[in-house]
Amino acid sequence: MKLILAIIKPFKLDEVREALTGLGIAGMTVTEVKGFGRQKGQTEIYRGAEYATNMVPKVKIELVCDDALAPRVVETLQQSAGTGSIGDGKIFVLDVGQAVRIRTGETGEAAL
Amino acid sequence: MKLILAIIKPFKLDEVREALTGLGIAGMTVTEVKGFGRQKGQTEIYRGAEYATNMVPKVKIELVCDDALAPRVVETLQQSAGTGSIGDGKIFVLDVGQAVRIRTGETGEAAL
Amino acid sequence: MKLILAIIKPFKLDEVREALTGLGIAGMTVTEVKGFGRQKGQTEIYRGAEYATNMVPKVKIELVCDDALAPRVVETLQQSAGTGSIGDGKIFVLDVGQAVRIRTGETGEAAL
Amino acid sequence: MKGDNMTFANKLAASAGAAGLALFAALPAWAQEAAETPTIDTGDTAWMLTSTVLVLAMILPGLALFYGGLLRTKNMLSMLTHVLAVTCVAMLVWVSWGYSIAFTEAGPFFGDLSNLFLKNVTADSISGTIPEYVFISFQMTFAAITCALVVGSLAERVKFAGLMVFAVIWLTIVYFPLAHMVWSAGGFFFEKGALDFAGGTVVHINAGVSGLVGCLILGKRIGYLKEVLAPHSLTMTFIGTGLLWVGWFGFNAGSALGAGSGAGLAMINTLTATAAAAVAWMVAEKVAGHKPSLLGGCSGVIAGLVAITPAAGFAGPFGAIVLGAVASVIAYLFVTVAKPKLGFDDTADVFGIHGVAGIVGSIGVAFTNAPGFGGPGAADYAIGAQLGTQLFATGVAVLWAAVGSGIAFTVAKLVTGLRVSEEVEREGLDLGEHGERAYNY
Amino acid sequence: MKGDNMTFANKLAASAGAAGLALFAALPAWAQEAAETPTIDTGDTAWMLTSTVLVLAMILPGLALFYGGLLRTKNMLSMLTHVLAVTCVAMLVWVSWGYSIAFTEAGPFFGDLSNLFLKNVTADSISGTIPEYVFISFQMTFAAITCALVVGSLAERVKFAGLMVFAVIWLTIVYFPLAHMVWSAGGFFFEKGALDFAGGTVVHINAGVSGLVGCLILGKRIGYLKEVLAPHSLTMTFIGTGLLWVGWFGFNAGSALGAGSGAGLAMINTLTATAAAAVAWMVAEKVAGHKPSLLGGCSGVIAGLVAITPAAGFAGPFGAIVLGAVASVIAYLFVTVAKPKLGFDDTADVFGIHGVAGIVGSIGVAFTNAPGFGGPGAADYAIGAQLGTQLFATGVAVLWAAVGSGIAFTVAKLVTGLRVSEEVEREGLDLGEHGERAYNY
Amino acid sequence: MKGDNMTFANKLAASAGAAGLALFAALPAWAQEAAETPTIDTGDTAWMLTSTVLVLAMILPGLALFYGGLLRTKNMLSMLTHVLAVTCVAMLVWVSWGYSIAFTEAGPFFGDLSNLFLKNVTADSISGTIPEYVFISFQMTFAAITCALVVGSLAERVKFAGLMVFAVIWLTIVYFPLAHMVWSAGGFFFEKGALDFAGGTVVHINAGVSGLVGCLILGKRIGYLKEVLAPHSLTMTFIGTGLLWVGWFGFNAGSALGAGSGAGLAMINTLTATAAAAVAWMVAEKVAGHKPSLLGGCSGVIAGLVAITPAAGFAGPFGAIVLGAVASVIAYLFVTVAKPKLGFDDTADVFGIHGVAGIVGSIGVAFTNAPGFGGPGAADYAIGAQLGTQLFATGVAVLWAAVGSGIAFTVAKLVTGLRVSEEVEREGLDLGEHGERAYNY
Ligand SMILES: Nc1ncnc2c1ncn2[C@@H]1O[C@H](COP(=O)(O)OP(=O)(O)O)[C@@H](O)[C@H]1O
Ligand SMILES: Nc1ncnc2c1ncn2[C@@H]1O[C@H](COP(=O)(O)OP(=O)(O)O)[C@@H](O)[C@H]1O
Ligand SMILES: Nc1ncnc2c1ncn2[C@@H]1O[C@H](COP(=O)(O)OP(=O)(O)O)[C@@H](O)[C@H]1O
Repeated sequence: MKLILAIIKPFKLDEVREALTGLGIAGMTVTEVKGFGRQKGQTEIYRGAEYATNMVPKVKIELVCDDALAPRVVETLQQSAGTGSIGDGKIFVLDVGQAVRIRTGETGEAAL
Repeated sequence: MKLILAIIKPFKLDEVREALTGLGIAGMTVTEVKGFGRQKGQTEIYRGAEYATNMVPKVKIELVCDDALAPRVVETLQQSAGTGSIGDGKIFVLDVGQAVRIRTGETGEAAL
Repeated sequence: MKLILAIIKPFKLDEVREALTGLGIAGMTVTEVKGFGRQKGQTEIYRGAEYATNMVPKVKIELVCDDALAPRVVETLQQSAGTGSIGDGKIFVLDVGQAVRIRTGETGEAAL
Repeated sequence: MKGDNMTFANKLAASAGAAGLALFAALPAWAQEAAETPTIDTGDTAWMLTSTVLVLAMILPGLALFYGGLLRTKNMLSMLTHVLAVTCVAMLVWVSWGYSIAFTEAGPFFGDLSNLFLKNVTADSISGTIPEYVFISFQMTFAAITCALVVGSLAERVKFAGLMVFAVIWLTIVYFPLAHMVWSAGGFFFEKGALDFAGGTVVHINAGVSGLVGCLILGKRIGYLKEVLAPHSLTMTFIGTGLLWVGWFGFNAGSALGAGSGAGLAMINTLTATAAAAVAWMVAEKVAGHKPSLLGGCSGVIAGLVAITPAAGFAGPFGAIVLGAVASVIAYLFVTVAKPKLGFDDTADVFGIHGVAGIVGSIGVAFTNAPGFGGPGAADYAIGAQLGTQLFATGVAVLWAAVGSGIAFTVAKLVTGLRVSEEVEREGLDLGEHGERAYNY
Repeated sequence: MKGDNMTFANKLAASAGAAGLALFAALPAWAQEAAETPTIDTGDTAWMLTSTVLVLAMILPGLALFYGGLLRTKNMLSMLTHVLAVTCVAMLVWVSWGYSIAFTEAGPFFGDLSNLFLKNVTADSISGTIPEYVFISFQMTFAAITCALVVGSLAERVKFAGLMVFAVIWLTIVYFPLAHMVWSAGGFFFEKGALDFAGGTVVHINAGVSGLVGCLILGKRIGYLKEVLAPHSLTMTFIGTGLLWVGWFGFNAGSALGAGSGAGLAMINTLTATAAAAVAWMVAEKVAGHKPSLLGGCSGVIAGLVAITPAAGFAGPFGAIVLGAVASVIAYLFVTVAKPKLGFDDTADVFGIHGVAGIVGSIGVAFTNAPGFGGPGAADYAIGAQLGTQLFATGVAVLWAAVGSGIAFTVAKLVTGLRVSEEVEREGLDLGEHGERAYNY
Repeated sequence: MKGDNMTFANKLAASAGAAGLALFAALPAWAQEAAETPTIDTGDTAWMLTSTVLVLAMILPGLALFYGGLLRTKNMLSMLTHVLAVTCVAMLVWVSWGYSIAFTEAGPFFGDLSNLFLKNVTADSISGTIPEYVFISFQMTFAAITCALVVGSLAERVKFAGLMVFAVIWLTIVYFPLAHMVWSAGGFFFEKGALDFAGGTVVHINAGVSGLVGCLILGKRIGYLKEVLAPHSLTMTFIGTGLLWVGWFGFNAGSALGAGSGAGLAMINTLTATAAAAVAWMVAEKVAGHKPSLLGGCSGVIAGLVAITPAAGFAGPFGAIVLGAVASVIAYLFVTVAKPKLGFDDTADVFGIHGVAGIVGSIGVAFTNAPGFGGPGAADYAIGAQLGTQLFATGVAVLWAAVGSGIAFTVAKLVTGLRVSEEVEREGLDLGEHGERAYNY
C-alpha cells in the first residue's frame, strides 16, 4: 500500500475530492497546513508594522491506497489540483507497511 | 522503528492516550484533521442554504516506536479507539529510517 | 528522497526556517499540532475546575529533500530548533518513493 | 431656520390631527408649547441624545458584526471596513449637503441648498423641544445606517473604492430625497398622509431595493450555490442581532422625538413584534421540516424590527405581534424558497429581509393602525383609504430606490469597476483590498 | 387599572415611610404628585426607556455571551439560541397573561386575569410618572432575563423543545407569582415590608434555585469532572460580563422608576459593590494559592451585581462595598469548595453565583440599610426585625422556586424528554439540535 | 426646576463671553446656583445616568477589546484581566480618597482629605441639577478609564501585581491632582481659563504620556520589530472601536453635565470630528502608497475622538471636522514614521494616538473655539491669548504626567519587578499570570 501525501491549494479541495471519488477512493484525511515555498504570501501592514508572510495557507491530503491504484491517484491529483500557477503544491508517495480498520480489525487492503 | 499513524474519533483521544501510556509509550503527536470516508457528516442549513458536509472532524495520532512494540501499539490503539460504529478510523504503519531527539542529539530508539 | 518530519517548539519556527533556507531548502509544510511527551503542560483552572493539560502546542515541519541533503537537514534542524530544555522535540526520517510538482508534473528530485 | 423645524413639529401635530392619529394627539401640549416658545425639554433631549447613541450602536458594532459573521473568514474584515467607511462618509456628506436637501422646505421631492454646511444652525437652535444639533445628529445616524445596510448585498466581491463612489451618489440622489418626501414639511409622502413612523420606506424598503439592484449589477460570487459559503461566525451575527435590537429602540422610540407616550408605544411594539417574528421564523423552519436555527431566530428578529419600523407608533402591542409574525414568515418564504429559484446573489439577504419585511410593514401599518385591530387610529380611521396611500407610497419608494440606485451603481462601476478581480475574490477581500487579516490566531 | 399602579407608587412611598427608608422619603413630591394628577415626567420617562433598553442589552447579547463563552465550542450556538428563544417567548407570555398575573391587585400570591392581553392599557395610560407601556416594557425585560438566567444551569444537554415547555410553565407558576409578591400592591412580601430594591428574590434567588433544581433533574453532563470542559472563549464571557454590568444600571437604577436621587444611590452602589466583589474574588483566589484569574474577576462582578440588587437603594456606597465583597467570597467558596463535593453539575454556576450571592444580598440588606452602616434607613430602623423579615422572605422565595421549578421541569421532561440523546450531546447541541455551527473558520 | 437648566445654559453662554470660555465659567455659576435652590432636574439626571453607563461601556467591554484584539492570542486574556482589575481598583480608590482630593476646594493642585470616604455626601446631596452621587459616579468612570488607557502601552509584558501597585500610586499622585487642576473650583488650569471640555489633558494627554514613560521603563517586548506581532483579532479591535465611539458620547456630551444645548453641540462634534478623522487616516494610508485598512480606520476613529474631547463644546461641526482630520494625520505620521525610528515599544500606541491627538486637540481648541472658525466663542475671543493658555496647560499636563508616572512606575518596579519573566512572556501572560486561556476552540 502507498500513502499519498498531497499539498494543494485550499480552494481546489472540493474538485480534487470529487475527482478521487471518481477513481473509487473511499476515504482520505485532510489537514489545514501552512506552506513555505516559491509562492510568496501577501504583505500585511498593521499600523505601520509590515509583515511579509512567507507562509501560505494550504491543504494537505493523506490517502492510503493499494499499490496498483497509486499511479492513477497521483495522476488524478495532479490534474484536478493544478491551476498552472505557482504554489499548486506537491505530491509525495510513501510505502505503508500495514493498515487496520479500527471498527472491524480488518487489515491490509481490506481496511481501506 | 515504525511510524504509527492513527485517525480516530476526537472524543476517544483521552482513552487512547491512557491506554498507550499503559504500554509505556512516552510521547506522541496529535493533529486535528477532517476525515472523508464512509461516515457522513451532518447537514447544515444557513438561511435556506444547505450544506451536506462530507468532512467529519477526526484526530490524527502520530507515534514513533521501536519495531518490537509496534504490533502491540496497533492492537491497543484498535481496542481503545473502537466504538464499533462507522467512522472509527484507521491505523497505518510506516517505516522510519531515523529518529533524533533535538534536545540531546540522541538518535534511534534512544530518541523516542 | 527523504521525508523529514520534525516536531519543534512553536517560537523556534522562524529560526529553523531561516537555517533551512540557508541550506538551500526551497520548501516545507508546517502544521500546528499538540504534543504529548515528557514536557508537561500548564495547569489551567476555570472557576475551581482544574485541568492539567498534558498536551503542549508544537509545530510540525514536513520537508522532502533528496537523500544526499537529508543528514545536513537533520543536523541543521537539530541545531536551530534546540534550546536544551525539555520538550525541544523530535526529528524522524522516512523514505519517499516519489515526488511530483503539481504545477508542472515534474517528478523526483526535480519536483522539490 | 429654526422656523423650519418648528414647522416640522407643527406639521407633524397637524397632520396627525388631520389623519386622526392618536399618537400625536397624545402630545398636544408638547406640540403647542413648542410652537409658542421654543424651549428645550431636558427629558426629551436626554432621550434623543440616547436615541442617537443607540442608532450609532446599531451600525458600529451592530450591523457590521451582523453582516460580517455571515461571511467567510477571509472577507470579515472587509465588511467591517466597508461599514465603518460608509458610515463616516455618510456623516460628512450629511452635514455638508444632506441635511439641507432633506430638511429644507422647497418642494415635494427635494429641499434646497439654503442650509448647506448647516450654515443656519447654531448651538442655540431648537427643533421641537430639543436642540437642533441633536435632531441633526439623530437624523445623521439614519442616513449612515441606511447606506450601510446596502453593503450587505454586495459583500464578498464589491470593491472598496467603488463602494465609496456609490455611497456619495446614492445618498445624494436616493436617500436625501426620500428622507425629504417622508419627514420634511412639504414632503411628498408627508403631505399625502402616508404612515411611516420611523423610516420603513426611507430606510428599509430603500436599502432592500438598492441592495437588490446592486447585487444584480455586481453579479454572483464565485462558487455561489456550488461551494460551501457557510457563515464564519454566527456568534458575531448573534452579537450584531442583539445590538441591532437594542439600538432599534433609538430608531423607533427615538422617532417619537421625545420621551412621552409615543415613545412608550413605539417601545412596547418594538418588543412584541420582534419577539413574535423571531418565534415565527423558527416555527416556520420547524413546519418546513428543518431544525429551528439560530440564524433563523436572528433573521426573524431583524424581519420583525423592520416590519414594525413604519408601524411602531401606529399599532397596539398585539397588532404588532401579528405584523411581526406575518412579515417574518413571508421573509422566510422569500429567502428560502423564492430566492434560490430567482438565483440572484444577495449575500446577506438585504432585500429578502429589509426589502420584503419593509414592504409588509409599510402595507400592514394601514391595518395595525385601525382601532379595531388595537391600533391608536381615530374612531373614523378608514383602513381602505389608508391602504391605498400606503401602497402608493411603497410603490413610489421602490421605484425611486430602484432607479436611483441603478444610476449610482452604474456610475460607480464606470469609475472604479465596482468588483474586485477574481484573484482577490478567491484570496479574500481582507488581504486583497486592505492588506490585513481579521484573525491571526 | 391605572389605579393599580398609582397604588403601587403610593404603597411604595407608604411602606417606605413606615419602614423609615430614606429613598422614597427623598421623592415625596414625586409620590404625591403622581397620586394627584398623573402626568408624564419626560426625564423619568427618558431614564426608564433607557433602563429598559439596558436590561435588554443584558440578555442579548450580554447573558448569552457570558454563558456561551463558558461552554465548549460545539454548544455555543445552542446557548445563543436558547437565550434568544426564551427571551422572545417570555415577552409574548408577559403581554398575554404575565403582566395581569403579576400586577393586578387580587391576592397576596397572584393577581388575576382581569388585564389579560393588556386589555386595560392604552398609549395614554400612566404608571407613576411614566407611560404604563414603558413600565410594562421594563418589567417585561425582567421576566425575560430571569427565565434566561436559568438556562445557564442546563447548558450542554437540555433539549430545545423541553426548554420552551419549561419556560412557559415556569414563568406562569413561578416567576409571575413571585413578581406579584414582591412588587405588586397587596403582594405578600410587599406587605410584609421585605426589602428588595431591584429583584434579589424574584430574579436571582429564583433563577439560582430553579437552575439548581433543573440541573439535578437533568443529571450531569457526560464527562463531567472527567474530561476537559474548559470554556471555549473567555473573551466572549468577558464581553458578556461587561454588558451585564453596563446593563445592570437599567436593572438597579431603573428600579427607582425615575431619574432622581434613588437612581443615583442605586447607581453608585452598583459601581462600588461590583468593583469590591471583583477584587474580592481575585484576592480569594490568591489567598487560596492560585493565580488571580479573569473568570474569577468576571464571576466576582456578577456576584457583586447580584448581591447589590436587593440592596441598591438600601445601602451607602461603603455598605455596598462590604456586601459585595462578602457575597463574592462566599460565592467563591461555594463554587470552588462546596460544589465539587456536592457533585451536582450546574454548568454555568447559576446557583453558585446568582443563588448564593442573591441570598447573601437578600439577608445582607437588613444590615446595609441601617444608618449605622451608612445606609439610608431611618434613625429608628431596627436591624433585628428587618433581618427576620428578610430571612422569612428569602426562605419563602427559595421554597416557591424549588417547588414550582420542580413541577415545571417535570412536566417538560414528561412531554419532551428534556435531555438530548447521548449522541447529540457528544457531537454538540449546535449541529444536533440546530443544524448549524457557531464558527466555520 | 426646568428653569435651572435654562439658567445653566444662559450662564454658560454669558460667562463664556466674559472669560472667553464656556465650560468652566459655567461651573462657578453652577456652584452658586446650587447653593441657592438645589433641585434635581430629571432630564439632566436621566442623561447623566446614561452618560455614566456609556463611559463604563467604553471601558468594559470597549477598551479591553480594542486593546486585546491588537495583541497576540496568548496575551488576550491578560489584557482583559488588566482592564477589569484596574477599573475596579480605580473605583474603590475613587470613593475612598480620590473624590476628596479631586473635588474639594483646597489649593490649585490638590484638594484635601475633608471628604474622605464620601463622608459629606448623602443620597440627597445635589450637584448642579443632578444628584451628587451621579456626579461622583460619572467622574468615577473617568478615573477608571484613564488608568485603563495606560495599560495599552505596557501590554504583553507587564506583571499583574506591578500594574496594581502602579494604579493606586498613579491615580493618587497623577490623576486626582490633574482632575483637580482642570475641573475643581480653584483648580490651577480652571483658574487660568484653559479650555478642556471633557478631559483632553487629564485623560488623554495624561494617559498617553504616562503610557510612554511606562513602556520606556518596561523595555521592549521580546521579538519587537523582529517577529510577527500581528493583532490576533481585528474583529475584537473593531468591536472595541465601535463601543468606544458609542460610549464617548457619555464622555463628551455627558461633560455638559446636563441635557441641553451644550450636550447637543458636543454630540454633533463628536460625530463629525470622528468621521473626518477616520476618513483622513485611510486617505493618508492611500497617499502613503498603502491599502486603506481597517486598523487605520479604527485608529482614525480614536484619534478623532481624542482630539475633539477638549473641544467638544468649543467648536462648530466643521471646525471639528478640521480638527479631527488634522489630529488623525499627525497621529498617523507619528505612529508609522516617527515611532519606528524612535524605536520604543508602545504596544497599543497609547502615546501615538491618545498622547499625540490629545496634544493636537488641546492646542487646536484655541482655534476651533473662535467664532471665525465656526466656534461658539464670544465675539471678542482672542485666539492668540487662548493659544498661550492652552500651550501652557498642555505643557504642565505633560510634565506632571511624566514625572508622576515615572515615580509610580519606579515604585511598582521596586516592589514587584514590574515585568514578567522571559519564559512567561514567551508562553504568554494568559497562562503564565492567570492560568487560563482566552480561547479553547
Ligand atoms: N520540499 C518540500 N517539502 C515539503 N513540502 C513542500 C516542499 N516544497 C514545497 N512544499 C509545499 O508545496 C507548496 C507549494 O510549493 P511552491 O514552491 O510554492 O510552488 P510549486 O508547488 O508551484 O513549486 C508549499 O507551499 C509547501 O507547502
Ligand atoms: N484511504 C484512506 N486514507 C486515509 N485516510 C482514510 C482513508 N479511509 C478513511 N480514512 C480516514 O478514516 C476515517 C474513517 O473512515 P470511514 O470510512 O468513515 O469509517 P471506517 O473507519 O469505520 O471505515 C475517515 O474519516 C478518514 O479520516
Ligand atoms: N514517540 C513519539 N512519537 C511521535 N512524537 C513524539 C514522540 N515522542 C515525543 N514526540 C513529540 O515530541 C515532543 C517533545 O517530546 P518531549 O518528550 O516532551 O521532550 P523531548 O523532545 O525533550 O524528549 C512531544 O510534545 C511530541 O509532540
